[in-house]
Amino acid sequence: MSGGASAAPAARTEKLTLAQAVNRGLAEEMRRDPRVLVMGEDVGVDGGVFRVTEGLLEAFGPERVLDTPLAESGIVGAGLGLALTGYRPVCEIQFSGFVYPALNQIFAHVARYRNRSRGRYAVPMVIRMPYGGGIHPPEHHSESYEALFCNTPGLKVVIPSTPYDAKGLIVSAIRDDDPVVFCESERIYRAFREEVPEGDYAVPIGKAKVVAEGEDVTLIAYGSMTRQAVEARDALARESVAAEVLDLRTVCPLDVEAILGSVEKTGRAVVIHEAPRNTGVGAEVAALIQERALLSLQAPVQRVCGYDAVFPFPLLENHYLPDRERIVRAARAALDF
Amino acid sequence: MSGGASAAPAARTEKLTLAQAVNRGLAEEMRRDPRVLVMGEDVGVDGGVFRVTEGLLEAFGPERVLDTPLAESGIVGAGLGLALTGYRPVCEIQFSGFVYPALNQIFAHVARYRNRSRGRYAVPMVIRMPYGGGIHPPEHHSESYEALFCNTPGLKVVIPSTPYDAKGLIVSAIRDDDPVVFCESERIYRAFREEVPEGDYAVPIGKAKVVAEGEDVTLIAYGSMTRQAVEARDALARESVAAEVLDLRTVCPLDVEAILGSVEKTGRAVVIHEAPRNTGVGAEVAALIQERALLSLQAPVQRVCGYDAVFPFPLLENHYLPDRERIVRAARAALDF
Amino acid sequence: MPLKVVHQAVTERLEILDKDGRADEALVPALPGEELVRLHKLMLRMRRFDEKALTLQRQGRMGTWGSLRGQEACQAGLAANLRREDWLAPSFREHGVMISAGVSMHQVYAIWRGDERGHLFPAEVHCLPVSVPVGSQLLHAVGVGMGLGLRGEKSAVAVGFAGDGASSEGDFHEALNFGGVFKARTLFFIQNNQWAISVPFRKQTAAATIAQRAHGYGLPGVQVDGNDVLAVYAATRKALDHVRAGHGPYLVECLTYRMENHTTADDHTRYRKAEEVAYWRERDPVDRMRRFLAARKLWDEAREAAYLEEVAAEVEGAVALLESTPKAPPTDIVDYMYARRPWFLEEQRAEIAGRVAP
Amino acid sequence: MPLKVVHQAVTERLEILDKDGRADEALVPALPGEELVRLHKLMLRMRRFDEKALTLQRQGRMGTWGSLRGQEACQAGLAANLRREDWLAPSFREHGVMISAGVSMHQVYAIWRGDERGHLFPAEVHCLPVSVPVGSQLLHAVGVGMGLGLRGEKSAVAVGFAGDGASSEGDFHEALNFGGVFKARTLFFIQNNQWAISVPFRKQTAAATIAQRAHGYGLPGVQVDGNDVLAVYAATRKALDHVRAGHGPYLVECLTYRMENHTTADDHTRYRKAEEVAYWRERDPVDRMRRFLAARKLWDEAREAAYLEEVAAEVEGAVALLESTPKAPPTDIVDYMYARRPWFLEEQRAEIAGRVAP
Ligand SMILES: Cc1ncc(C[n+]2csc(CCOP(=O)(O)OP(=O)(O)O)c2C)c(N)n1
Ligand SMILES: Cc1ncc(C[n+]2csc(CCOP(=O)(O)OP(=O)(O)O)c2C)c(N)n1
Ligand SMILES: [Mg+2]
Ligand SMILES: [Mg+2]
Repeated sequence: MSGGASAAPAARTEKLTLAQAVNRGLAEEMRRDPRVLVMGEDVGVDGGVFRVTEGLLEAFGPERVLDTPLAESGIVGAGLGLALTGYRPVCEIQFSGFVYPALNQIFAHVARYRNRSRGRYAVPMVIRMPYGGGIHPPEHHSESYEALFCNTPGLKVVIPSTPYDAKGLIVSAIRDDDPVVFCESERIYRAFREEVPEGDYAVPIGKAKVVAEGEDVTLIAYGSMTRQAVEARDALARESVAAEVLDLRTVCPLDVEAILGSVEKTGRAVVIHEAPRNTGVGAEVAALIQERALLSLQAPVQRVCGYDAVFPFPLLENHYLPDRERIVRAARAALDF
Repeated sequence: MSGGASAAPAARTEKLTLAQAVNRGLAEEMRRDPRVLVMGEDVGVDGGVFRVTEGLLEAFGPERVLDTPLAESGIVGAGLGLALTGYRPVCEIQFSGFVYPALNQIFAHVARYRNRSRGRYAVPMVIRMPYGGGIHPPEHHSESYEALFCNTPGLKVVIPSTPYDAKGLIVSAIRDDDPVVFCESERIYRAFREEVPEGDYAVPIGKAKVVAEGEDVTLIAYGSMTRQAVEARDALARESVAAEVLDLRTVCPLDVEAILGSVEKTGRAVVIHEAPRNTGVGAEVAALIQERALLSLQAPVQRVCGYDAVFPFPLLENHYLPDRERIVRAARAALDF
Repeated sequence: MPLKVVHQAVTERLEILDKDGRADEALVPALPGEELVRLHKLMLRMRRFDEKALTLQRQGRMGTWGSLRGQEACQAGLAANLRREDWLAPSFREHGVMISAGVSMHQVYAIWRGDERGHLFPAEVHCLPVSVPVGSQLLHAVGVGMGLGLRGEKSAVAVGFAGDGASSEGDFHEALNFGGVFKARTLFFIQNNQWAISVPFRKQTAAATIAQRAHGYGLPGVQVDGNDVLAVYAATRKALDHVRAGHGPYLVECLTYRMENHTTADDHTRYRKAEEVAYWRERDPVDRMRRFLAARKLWDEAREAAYLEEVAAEVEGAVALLESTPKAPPTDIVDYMYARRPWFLEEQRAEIAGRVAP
Repeated sequence: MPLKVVHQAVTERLEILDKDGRADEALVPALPGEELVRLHKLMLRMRRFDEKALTLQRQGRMGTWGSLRGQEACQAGLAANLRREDWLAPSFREHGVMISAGVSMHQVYAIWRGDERGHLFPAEVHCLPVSVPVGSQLLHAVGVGMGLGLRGEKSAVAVGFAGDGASSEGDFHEALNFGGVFKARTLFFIQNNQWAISVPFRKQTAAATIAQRAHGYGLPGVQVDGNDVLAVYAATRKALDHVRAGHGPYLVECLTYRMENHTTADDHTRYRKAEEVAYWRERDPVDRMRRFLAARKLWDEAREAAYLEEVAAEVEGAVALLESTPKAPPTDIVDYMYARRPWFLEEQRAEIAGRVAP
């Protein structure tokens, strides 16, 4: 499930979880570029509640790794000020469910500053946040809000699904001169390991990846759902259906070429995400496909999404999250249309 | 452009602007139900910056019309507390561009309280906000954020396009036992007047309205864009194209029956909104149509939206807003597909 | 440069019991012995309840749990002053005051085990559901306090809870300010346990206390030794009298200490010293009160043992109820979203109902 | 009940000139005459600039304008203390300090006429774009102040602006608290003009002053007569010295009065009394300083007339520049969104470029 880098990876690799891969990307960029700062709740001494910033305080000191007061608007707002003076802050929101208090700063300022200042001030900020279900935590720890960010002009939204991509994409996000919202699936933080090159490589923002090729139907997913799509593909393969799995990796801007290219080939698509369906990323993908590839479509684009309900408390969350069965059923609906 | 009420309107009518119609709806509901409160910045003594709450303080006193401190999270958060003790607060956000600080309260609490409390606590709150372009104000006074609310389970989102509907819908919103986000187009607040019945009538939430019938293409709009769609229809009519104009009135939940019914008839659709395109209401409408009426579609559903850019300062705003010409062009694209 | 004074504020701190449970007799609240004992019992009961949850969690029978250990005096000192008509707007570590105010033990367990039905508190208890986004519920407490005032209540008040970390959120400020402007019937009850996960209080703010914040809004504020149940009781009583009388909000800051991990998902040895924890263990609120009562001959080992047995039975009963409750149907996911399900939830409900359990 | 004092705060207010321009001589800043005159000139210049904007607006040649009339002493007293390397994070009524700090007059006009290009301030001026969501820019000032500190600056500071209304927003609180924790090189400059559109200060908060808020964050705060340019100058100087020395933030509250409508879209007669406005007209900051200077023989009618003529020419020049600047191309709507346009903006740009002007 790896591959797809833009630059030639270094020879040596390490077997890492996604959380560790982000950590390596952060550390390497901080080493390379003294302007990169990390800030947020518990990111320093504690190394982050998911240990993604572990070791950074020791390596780079308290001037570059800032344990902040518990205030998300403050983190992003002060981070913006730091960006204006030439720093490149990587702000951590402890869980995506707690990003709401920061939305005023993100939407009204971070996303708009370049435009407002007619290009004078860039905001090379990364806003990292663990997202999504699967780890059975209390309320507000399982949310998927990417659509809110996609709907806000001026942001880019990146959601890796593998350790390799996670490192390469966090590097790209940090180097990007515009704000990037970087969502990390809690469920796959430590679910598996993968060989990740040491040293410098970047995975480009805005490029999807064909995880598996197929001719019959395209399964379009991102983040934790990529693994569900791969599982569904395996199940479909047992019924002789060849599904192509496309991992979006960036949900804004969408890789429209990759999406259309695949759907023009297969004629059928299923979009999968954890977030609610109404005006979600799946709606945008479906709208784009019908807009630009209507004549290739053999069946409606299917959406397999979180229900349009609050993410449930742990005991029912498995019933909420899209899984192999729902994806397979949607693929069949497309095939039998 | 009126009609479509659920209850039989009273005989006497008044010629009102949309702003006045909302005002009448508020006043009548406050009179009918002592639990209804109005709160927000400048809603009392000043009667609201658009005068929508004019006269309410005098009529109902400072215990029911609350001039609040300048703090949107406070308005909605305290409003929620009031709702829990049995009141029905109508919270005004002075402009939709200033709703961001309230999003934590709206998304994390207002939208979730019924669910979190397993039905024990309802939040019969209306969150009113002027939205949209066309009046050339400073930054942040022209935004259209309905998609954010549509993406958040637990809310309803209502956007009237006429004085008649505005009164009937604000009445329904106040009577609704769930939170309703009520967006009022600044551009049409006073742009025209219409006969509005005095007294009690309600326009149902979740029901779209066929503003004009036609067989060739469906123009789907809401709020200020309904008038643009009607203008486009007139222009198309001069070229012998019969466009049907559907005014959504509620963007969540969408009136899927009305949308599908019309598109099944015409085979072609253009969705129009001021808000940016990416993951907007137009995406949801297009996704639904291709999902449920693919075989009726003679052409891709077209989207005519605000650009995926910050709403411009006044001198360029006319270039940003969808207008007749863009709608006509999209309709032609659908017809010529 | 000489200046004219336009405002003066003095922030005071109340302590009654010393570390070893010796009281400043002049300050001991004039309560009958059984009321003093009740304070101790409230603490014992919440501690036992909390310990059981930690055990269940270790055994995989509970979800994430945030222990209140160390904060029993805060919650008991407050709880003893509450009336049936009062409203609570808890954050996530208020188990103690919740079960003291009438929320059933198994309900609190259910919430943290991951069952929304835990929030169906007894109808006569005005306790809002647990609010996880820190600070946000203070505004609900203000709104409830305003509503009680509008309704003409003369007794009932609302209590809003927050921690030291939460005091940094914007909503903390908006709540205090709204409360002041509208003279809300609201008590701001702040448990400053000196840690917000791994962030110590001195990195949370440059202020010496949270109590002094109140003065910035024209409100009274006091700090109290939060490991001294008599001090919490006395200060909270005074504060509640003020609020009940309609004079507007009051802020009580209890300076206490979180003895356990932040939650069971946390490892506090990563960020704080064993000596610090030991220092505070010596100031354990339950021990201090026990000694105080023993010195007054109001309590002894036998009574404690008997009471603990009683509580243990109650806790076990709650666990039994918790674990024998059948899982909610998956359709519950959509069934409480709106008074009436919109069409899309109707469809989604059908999908959920039609599925085999995953 | 006896209590131990844990914090004490005294909030002071500085006044130097009385209503008629008579100074408390002991307090007059030790400035050479020309510096005193400069304070007056700064005020005259901003007033003229503001008046012209109102005229333009009435003539349909300007967008919505928020007049600063009445607040000239605040903005001049601060501006006179600013250094070239200082950063400003203005809200929407800071025209005066902006043009004093090197922003071109026509740029400020352009912003309010509705042209983003107005924000292209001269490269050497560290003034952030106008921020409309009230209170939010205080956090930017904190971040900039932190950045200046990290960079090792010894002189430069950031100034964050807010009004009395803005002080109710959560960001106000988060900014003061962050500033305190990180000892940001930030001055919080609050113009309390006693009105937030139609809401008077006493309905904005139950606090007597905004200055006293600072103490809740362990920060120094002072109130000053905001219609007294000498007092603003002196207090701001002291505050800036503190911040420049690296001692952390300082809050200066200027108690002043908004003489005009909130903006040209407002009608202040709906909510405030003519007598109140008249009361404050008698305390006009420009008049007071003029009298003070005249009494010292530093200024007279002739010099005022000459200076006003100079300023009028400057203002007219700015208007000419403003009105002769060709409209920006509509493609500007999308061209500054990202460093590199994503595909969808490429497509949208093509659509914009291909259209006839609507
Ligand atoms: C708005 C928000 N941001 C982040 C979190 C994650 N979080 C949960 S508890 C906590 C620390 C809270 O500290 P404090 O307020 O002192 O309460 P305590 O845990 O000490 O009881 C954090 C950061 C949250 N719940 N809400
Ligand atoms: C977050 C936000 N909410 C609402 C508004 C609308 N608004 C613009 S100015 C204003 C009043 C501001 O009062 P104050 O802070 O005292 O500044 P002043 O206008 O007196 O200079 C309001 C409510 C806004 N700009 N930002
Ligand atoms: Mg704490
Ligand atoms: Mg003001």
